[in-house]
Amino acid sequence: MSIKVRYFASLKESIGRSEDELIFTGPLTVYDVWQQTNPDKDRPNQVLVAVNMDYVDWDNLVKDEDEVAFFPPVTGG
Amino acid sequence: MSIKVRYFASLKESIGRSEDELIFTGPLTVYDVWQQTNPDKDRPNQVLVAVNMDYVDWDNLVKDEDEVAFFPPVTGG
Amino acid sequence: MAVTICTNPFNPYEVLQAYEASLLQSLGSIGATSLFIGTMRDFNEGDHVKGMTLEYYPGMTEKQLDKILIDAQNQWALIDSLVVHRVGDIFPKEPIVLVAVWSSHRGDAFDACRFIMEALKSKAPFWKKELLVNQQERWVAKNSDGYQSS
Amino acid sequence: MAVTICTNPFNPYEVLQAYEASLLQSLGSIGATSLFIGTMRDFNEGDHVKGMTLEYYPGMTEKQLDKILIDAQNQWALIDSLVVHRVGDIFPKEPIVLVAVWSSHRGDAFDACRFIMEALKSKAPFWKKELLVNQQERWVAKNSDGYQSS
Repeated sequence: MSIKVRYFASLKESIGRSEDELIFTGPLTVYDVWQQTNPDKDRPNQVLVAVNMDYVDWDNLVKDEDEVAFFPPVTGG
Repeated sequence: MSIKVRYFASLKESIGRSEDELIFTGPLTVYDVWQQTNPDKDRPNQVLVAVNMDYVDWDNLVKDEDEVAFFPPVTGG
Repeated sequence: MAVTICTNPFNPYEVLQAYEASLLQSLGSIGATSLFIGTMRDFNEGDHVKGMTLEYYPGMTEKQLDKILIDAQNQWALIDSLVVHRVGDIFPKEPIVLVAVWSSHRGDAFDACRFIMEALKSKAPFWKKELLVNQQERWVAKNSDGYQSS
Repeated sequence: MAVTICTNPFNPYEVLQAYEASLLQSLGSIGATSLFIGTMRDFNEGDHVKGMTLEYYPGMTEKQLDKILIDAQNQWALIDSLVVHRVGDIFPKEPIVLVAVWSSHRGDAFDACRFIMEALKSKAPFWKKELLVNQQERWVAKNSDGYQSS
């Protein structure tokens, strides 16, 4: 199974990438996605998560072809 | 001493006049003004009063050359 | 700060663009603009309304509106504010009132705009007489509370 | 109901006039229009700001804004609502966001407009990076609470 991981704004800059592709087997939470794509980095404070463009919690399960996004607090308007 | 009395909107229509000129001597409240200009009418409910274009209470004293206005609740906007 | 009473229809968006041209110097500090436009509906209290005549008290109306704007400027950190109000014969879909508030931060703009509108509704001497479709005329008795949802 | 993300400067008053032309059929039932315009200031957190880049998440941003408008339509009696938001490079005095709400009664319009603006500020994925006068760049860390006065 494969999921697309995206990073935005200051998080994208600090990670140094805007996207990852994660290939995995078995059940995986958003938090697992973070650990597998950023093994050297603790789960960051105040980072928001969306799966398929809807906000979710870090314990949300992901499935094949999901798009998972990590980003800092939003500052539009 | 002389004061100008004005009526607006539905009150003007029910009184049948838009203005009165009141000549008087001695101290006079807004309520006295109403009674002298409209001796046949009780003090109406919900009528607002202004003296020189500022809201006042019915027991406010008037003085020479004041403009006293009576009108119903406002309905602008 | 400006108060305008107009006897002819006005286009609020043209008024705003013209007024903002006069704010050019402070434009860089404006972060929030809160606007309210009140428009004449063709329906009120269960009846179709054909038109309306808005009476006012020349002199007092302007004086009270000025006071309301000064009150708002004293309560919130505002850069500028504006009220435009129609009087005379008005027809459905025409703007009746425009309230505009410019400030650095949105909380102030939202609060002040609503405050001005509610104060205008309860203190500015305007009176509406509606002309119904059946040719009957009636005075609007009282303004509703704008802090309530409908 | 419409959500627009634009990469070029927009004139909120022209946008509003064009959009209201599409509301012609319901115009007679509109009594209240509540509008908010957020504009870029040349000063933030004690520093002069020269410009700003607004990043967003294409697809998610529109999806979240749609949800916010639907939420508002479900909570208040609205006739229509609109959000326009800039992205890309923005300069001081340029509009960043326009929120517009049309309803029969002003309480609904005021409440919904502010709700939409606060929801946008906390949920719509946009991120501001400021360019300071000294050429330094910085990400804006967090939006303030718009229900507070400044």
